[in-house]
Amino acid sequence: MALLEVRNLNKIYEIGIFRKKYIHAVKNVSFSIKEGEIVSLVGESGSGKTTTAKIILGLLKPTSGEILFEGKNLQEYFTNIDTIRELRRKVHAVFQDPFASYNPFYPIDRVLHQAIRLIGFDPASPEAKELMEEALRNVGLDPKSILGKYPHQLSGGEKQRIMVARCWLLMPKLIVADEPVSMIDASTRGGVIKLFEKLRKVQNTSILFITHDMGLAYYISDKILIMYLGELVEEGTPDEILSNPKHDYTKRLIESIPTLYKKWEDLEKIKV
Amino acid sequence: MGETILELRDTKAYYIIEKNFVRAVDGVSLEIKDEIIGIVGESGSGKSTLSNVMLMSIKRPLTFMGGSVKLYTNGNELELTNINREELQKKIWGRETSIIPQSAMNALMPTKRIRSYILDVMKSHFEEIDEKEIIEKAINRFEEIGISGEFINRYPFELSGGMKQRAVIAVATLLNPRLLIADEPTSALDVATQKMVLKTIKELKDKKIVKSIVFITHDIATVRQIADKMVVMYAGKIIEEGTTDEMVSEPLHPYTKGLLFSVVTPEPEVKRRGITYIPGTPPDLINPPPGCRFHPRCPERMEICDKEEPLLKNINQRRVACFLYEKR
Amino acid sequence: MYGPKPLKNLGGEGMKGLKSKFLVILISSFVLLSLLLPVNSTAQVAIPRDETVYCIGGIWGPPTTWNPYAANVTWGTDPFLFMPLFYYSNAKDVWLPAIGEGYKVINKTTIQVKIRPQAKWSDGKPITAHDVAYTFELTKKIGTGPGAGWDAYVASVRAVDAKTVEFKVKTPNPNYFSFLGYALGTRVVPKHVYEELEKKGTGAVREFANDDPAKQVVSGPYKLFFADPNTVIYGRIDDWWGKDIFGLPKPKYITHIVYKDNPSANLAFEKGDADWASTFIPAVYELWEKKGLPVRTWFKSKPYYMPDGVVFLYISYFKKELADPTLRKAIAYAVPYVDMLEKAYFGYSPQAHPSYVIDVFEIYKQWIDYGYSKYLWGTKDGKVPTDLKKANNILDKAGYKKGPDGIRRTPDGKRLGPYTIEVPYGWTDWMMMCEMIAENLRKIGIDIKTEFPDFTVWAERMTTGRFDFIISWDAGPGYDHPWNTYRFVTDIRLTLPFGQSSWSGNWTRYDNPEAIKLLDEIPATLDVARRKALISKLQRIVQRDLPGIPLFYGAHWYAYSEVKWVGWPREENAWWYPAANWSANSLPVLFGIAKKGETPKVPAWLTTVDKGGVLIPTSLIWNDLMKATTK
Amino acid sequence: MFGTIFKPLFRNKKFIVAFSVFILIVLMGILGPILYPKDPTSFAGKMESPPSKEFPLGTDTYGGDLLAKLLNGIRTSLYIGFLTAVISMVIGLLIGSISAVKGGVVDDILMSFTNIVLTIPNILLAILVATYLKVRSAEVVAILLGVLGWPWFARAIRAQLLSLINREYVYLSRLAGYTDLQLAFEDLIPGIATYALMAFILFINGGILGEAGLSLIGLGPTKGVSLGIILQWAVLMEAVRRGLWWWFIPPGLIIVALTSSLLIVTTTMDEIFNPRLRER
Amino acid sequence: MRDHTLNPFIKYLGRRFFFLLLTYFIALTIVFILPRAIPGNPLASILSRIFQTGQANPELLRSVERTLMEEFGLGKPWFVQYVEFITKALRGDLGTSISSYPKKTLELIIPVIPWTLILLIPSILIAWIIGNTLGAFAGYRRGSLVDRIALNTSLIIGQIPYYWLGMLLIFFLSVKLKIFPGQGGYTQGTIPNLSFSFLLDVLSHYILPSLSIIISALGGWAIGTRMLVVNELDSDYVSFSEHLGVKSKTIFGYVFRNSLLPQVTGLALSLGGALGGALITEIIFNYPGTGYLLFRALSTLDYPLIQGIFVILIASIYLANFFVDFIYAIIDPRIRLGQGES
Repeated sequence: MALLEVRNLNKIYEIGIFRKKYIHAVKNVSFSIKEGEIVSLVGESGSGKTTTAKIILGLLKPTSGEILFEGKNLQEYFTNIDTIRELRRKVHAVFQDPFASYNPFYPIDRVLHQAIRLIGFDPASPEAKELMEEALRNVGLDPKSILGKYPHQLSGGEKQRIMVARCWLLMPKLIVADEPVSMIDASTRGGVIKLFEKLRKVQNTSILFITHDMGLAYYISDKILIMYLGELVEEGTPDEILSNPKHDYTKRLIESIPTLYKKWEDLEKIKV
Repeated sequence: MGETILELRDTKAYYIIEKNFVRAVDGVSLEIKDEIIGIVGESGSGKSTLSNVMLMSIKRPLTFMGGSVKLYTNGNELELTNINREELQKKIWGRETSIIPQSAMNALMPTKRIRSYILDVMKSHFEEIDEKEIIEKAINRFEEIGISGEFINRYPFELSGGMKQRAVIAVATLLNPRLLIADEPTSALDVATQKMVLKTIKELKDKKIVKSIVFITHDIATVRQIADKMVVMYAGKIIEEGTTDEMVSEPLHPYTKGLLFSVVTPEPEVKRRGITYIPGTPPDLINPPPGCRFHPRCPERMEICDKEEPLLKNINQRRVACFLYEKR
Repeated sequence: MYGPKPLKNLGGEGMKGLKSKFLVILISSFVLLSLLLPVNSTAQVAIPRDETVYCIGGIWGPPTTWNPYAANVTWGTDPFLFMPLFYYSNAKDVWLPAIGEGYKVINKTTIQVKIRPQAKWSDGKPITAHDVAYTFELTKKIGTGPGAGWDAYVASVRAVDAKTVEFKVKTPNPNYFSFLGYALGTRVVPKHVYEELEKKGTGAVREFANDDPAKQVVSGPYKLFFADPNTVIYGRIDDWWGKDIFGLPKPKYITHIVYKDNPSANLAFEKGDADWASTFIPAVYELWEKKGLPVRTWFKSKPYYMPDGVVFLYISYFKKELADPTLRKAIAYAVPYVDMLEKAYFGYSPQAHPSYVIDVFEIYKQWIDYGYSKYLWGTKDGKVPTDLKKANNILDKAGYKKGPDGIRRTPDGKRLGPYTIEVPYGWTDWMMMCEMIAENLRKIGIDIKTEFPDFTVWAERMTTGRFDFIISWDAGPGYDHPWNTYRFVTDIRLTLPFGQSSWSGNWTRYDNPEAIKLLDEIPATLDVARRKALISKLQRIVQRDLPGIPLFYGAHWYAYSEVKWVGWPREENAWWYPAANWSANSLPVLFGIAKKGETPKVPAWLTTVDKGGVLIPTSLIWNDLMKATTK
Repeated sequence: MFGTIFKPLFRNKKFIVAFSVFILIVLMGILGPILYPKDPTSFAGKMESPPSKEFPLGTDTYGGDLLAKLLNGIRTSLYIGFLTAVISMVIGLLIGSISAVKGGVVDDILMSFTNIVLTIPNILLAILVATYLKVRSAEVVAILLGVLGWPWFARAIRAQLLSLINREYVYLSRLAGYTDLQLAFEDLIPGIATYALMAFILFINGGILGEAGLSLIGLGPTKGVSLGIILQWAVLMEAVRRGLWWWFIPPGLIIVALTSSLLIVTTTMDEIFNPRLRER
Repeated sequence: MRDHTLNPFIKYLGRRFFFLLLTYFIALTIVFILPRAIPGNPLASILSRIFQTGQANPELLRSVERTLMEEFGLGKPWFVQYVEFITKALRGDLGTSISSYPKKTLELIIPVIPWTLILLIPSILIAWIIGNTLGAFAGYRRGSLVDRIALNTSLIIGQIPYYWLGMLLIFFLSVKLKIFPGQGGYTQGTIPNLSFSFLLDVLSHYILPSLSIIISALGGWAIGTRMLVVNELDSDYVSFSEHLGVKSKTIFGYVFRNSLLPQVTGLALSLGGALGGALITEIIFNYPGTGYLLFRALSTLDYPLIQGIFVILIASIYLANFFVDFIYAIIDPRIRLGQGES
């Protein structure tokens, strides 16, 4: 059984009372994620991938379609306080902007405290402290130099690591990672990616990895979904997609990405 | 490799913010020849500031702290640091040097038709102009670059992103400048358009519209596709310089290595190679670490590293600033 | 395609285009706007200052109409344009024959008036008895207009012949006061003009603006010369029909600028830009005492102004406990009359006499029963003294005990208050008086606050009777004074039950059949001695029950400046009164003044008949009526 | 946290000067009538006398002590300004946040309503409504001004909230199982607090100036003394053209000092907070 | 995606027009509801006027009261009154004035409107132009001494209420220095005419009230434009143009032009406030415009006249608003071509 199953998901935004405008952001999207699987959802901005993520996280209501998590319908089952808490423990997220992920008014401890409370501990208790420190060490951070600081005192990479530490505390079944590394420096990016891999390895967490970067998707995923103008246009393993793209859009995408080890000129020469 | 177009010698430019010096460009020497040169660095490495230094476009809080910037124009040698901003604007910028700005999307005056903007640019440089001739030339340039000459009659907001970017390129190169600086010109575009624009930039050189291009980016893969030569910056300094091919196949500086191996592209080589990262965070440019600025993050750190500053030394055709190679 | 083809380039190129465009817009809007200004390209630019009397205080808004049948005529219409048969002067209690030449008493119920043979409308048509009769009939039909309400007292108005009009008093219970007022004092309108209008319906009569100087048909020596929202100018008719009888009034123009408010009008007066003032001027005496300006009021010293009606402290009968005459008497003792007139009113009036009779006019003093007032209030002039101790004593004796809060309770245990004393917001002199009265009332154990609502709220409370204490006026002095004042304050028939708005008088809803009987008897009595006795009876009632406590006399705002015009009537040379420029009977003033530098001469006709003039004392008319047969 | 946020304010010279001026005037309003306990409504002195020992700011036409009037007037004007601000604030916050949170048709309707109120010139509307309010206490005037002043604030709050609601940290709090109430108190309100504080100050200004404007045309409070009412009487009594400067200059100066000091306080706050809160 | 069916320019204007029309209708409805929602006797003022001036006897008062009640007759069902009110208003009949009975309110309002317009429009435009130019120069030299002085004085000047500034101007320039006349629209007692001397007279009376509006509106515009210019200077097209060697003067022109665009809409938005201020200025200066009339209407509680003025003023503000929208749409190509509106 798939951990998460998305069936015929649609999202239409309506704007205005007098002059209604409709934006069909997500069109008939269906896919599934197995336990322990890393699935990438690839598309350019405006392709509907973030909307899909928000719907899965329960931050947005779909116009139609259903989402099954552990076989339970998201819209129907997770409706009361207890089940919502359950869902929050089991499905969590890391977002793109490490700066916007922290409320500037609070020390960064807050995001960890929130997780601690969610798993039923008092953030002030020694056990909680222990857990937090362990989680921070797990993401390669020194608890002493991190705790009590305000967001603007840390770098983007550190902030994203703390976000992963938060997931570490929660041990969710599924992490929706929406462009988690696109806003951090290239030299530190690898570290965060490795943390996701570690999370999957240690906790068998499934990850829905949302990105515009084909290279990243190719590197990290078990399965890649290509999204274009709200629709899922192609699905396959990274190697399948890279070597044998079927949809025009995928082809164009792969052709256009700058590569490190081959030069376009050379590639074009080979084709000719 | 051809004539020298621009020469920087030990240039320093700091941002002065609340009495603190942010050493964004700290002793950079560089020769730009008849080539496409890619400057690579992470955010905060000083690469964009360097582009301003190349043009001597210094505006508070950025302050030029020393060094020399020489521009060679058909036999003349101009020391840009001795020319005031007004003169630069009048005689150098747009004529000898030009730029494609970071966010080219909003680079064109939004409430003017491109045609009228072009005329303004021309009027700024020449006392008398023949409007018809200029428009004709401009239309030609547009078409050379691969967009319809009719777009000249439009407002910028009437063009799509890729078109707008190319219109900017066309306007920037109207006077066939010798040096073109492109500062992350593709970062806001989708991948397909990115490729198109990159090709356009490369063609500028191929069609001899400009002599040399400085391409500034954080993305090594892009540089790889376009540049002949690559310069890597870290914390306000150049730490390595060489031809693109060599740099990619055999990086010398530990930072270059780290950067290169943290790049993921959809290539089987990447999967084989794996992904690495550089621990720690880029240094604070107000109080940079002593010695080699990379030493706190360097996996091959030696004793000397936090005491002395490694100089940029020539090694074969390349230059690198690292004690690893000094000892050799 | 990325979009529609661009429109023609409307954008303008850079700064230069923008700048010049704004300049063009600016200039053209200026020019355009100046063309809109309401200018008169034909009229004379400025009227000669020397020939003009400038007035203030008569009009505070844009002029409206010059039609006596409109409910709201523009200032000047009554005094300068339309004449009555007789003008009345209440200083001397005399009648000045205007259109009328004389009267003839036919019997006790009938009087005939002869119209001057010379009298003509300004269009040359003679003024006839038919005009007079028609005026009255039209008023009755329209409901408003000259002599509105006449039919309650006048039985008939009939043209005996072209120049003789006959009035009959309504019987039984003839009201000679009202009858004479209507018959002699009503303004006459030209029948030939109004007949035309009436054919189009009563609406046409009411809406007639009569604002075209060329078409105005008037009987007076002036007609409209120019009017716009800020100015009204009347010009003299140099071939006026009365010039051989009365001469011509001296000013060629009478101008009134519409000022924003009192102070700005007063400022013009102070600067010598206005000559004839009918405004409230704070500390008017400083103008000549301190600033040395050639300015005066009627009196050189206190009270400076002639009186113009009694101002009362009214206490409503709406709250039962306030009906107690003893309580009212204590309140009357507590009012700080002298102090408040001095501080709030600049001493412009003496304390009002408790008999309700205005004692500033010699002629009215005969009606005061001094003996009773002196006995009642224990003062030399019979006026109420301010005596808090006495007020407290009265209340103590009557069983009004003070509660722990210092507030008295009625003998039945009802707390006195909280009450309010109110006048409209912005009537500063009265507001100040309220504060002072309230302060004293609190000292005698009444819980009272001041409240200064908007005029309409105040008026609503006043006319519905639902108030505690207010300061307000009475009907004003006519030749029927003091009867009209008694009637206004005590006649329950003038008003409606509590809660229903009635403007006609008796705000407090004082109800006393005894008073009503006297009110009906007095105007029917021609015998002066008997009338005095009846009035004395009524005085005892009002001083006992105190339906209103007389505070002071409202001033007849009249001040003049001798910068351009001299010879104005005043106390020492009281050749005509009323003298305020808005008074309907002030026209004669303009015949007696003179340009600065000329010697003013009071017209000879401004003396009583026995001295060779034309003025007829009211007593003469009463005598004639007394002597007449009943038939 | 708030301490660290507000500290830099007190290092800014402009802020210190403006803030001191404001506090000084507030103290005048609060303590003035106590330290100078003369009745502002009494008619104590000689009419229209210039400043003297007995009457430091002279007297008006009725011999009223203008200093007593001024001190009490400051108090009333501040009170009206403050009350106006509270009312505008509450309405603006309610409409803005309901609009932002509910979205959809509710948002459309509320925003259309807001735009309509915004488009009807509120000075004229205030004049019209005040005309019909017969007895106008200070509170009534404040309510009137407050009820007309909120639209721009509602729009701004809506915009701010919309951007806040879509911040990642708000999502993360929601993902941590926060209820709407918790979310509002911990994440949203602090986010708009400084903005709201600045708006509050501007509303106080609006209230003070609005009261003065209404009073000048005779539509101010019908009881008590305010700065506007002092000016109104100065105009009514032609104090200006008669050169009685002590009557109309002090209240005007106070209004200008009060409103400009408050404005400078907000602009310096804006200068200091904006970069700190917007850019990390 | 853009809609190709209608010219976006016309669509934009149509939408603005519809919105303003709707708002105007609401304003009319408020005018209708207010006097009916808050009870009071509107005839009180006219009756008291007769009462105070004439030798009013009770009979006269009673008959006048009866007649007036009929004339202003209420008592019909409210929706009938409403329909009557709206249809009358659309026909230009805004009722009969009470204090100037029996004049129609419109007859009173129309002659004063040109005075207000001639005071208001040039003053607002001059303030707008000077303020924006000052602000632009200050913004262009941001951080300089000139900028700081200009900014701080603008801040404070912007806080001076029109009316108080007016009082100061009268006191210093008219009463003390006697340079300009301190009240009225022209010398009192002269009859308006088209002669040169009269126009000169009007102009000399015009200067002080106009100046008080200009000075106090100036600061706000200067601050706003300065901010916009500072923002605009940071935009990409400025640095691009600089690096293409475009003349500083030309760049300043761009910045100014683009900063002015939002200020044009700002002009429309400020009209209401400016009008309110001008009304009070007129009262201070006894200037014979709408504000002066309104003041009279207020002091005599002439409700129909107050309402009439309100209706006319709102209509003119909306017309002006629409006009500014029109101009804005013409000069900003983004609106004209149907993009960039929000």
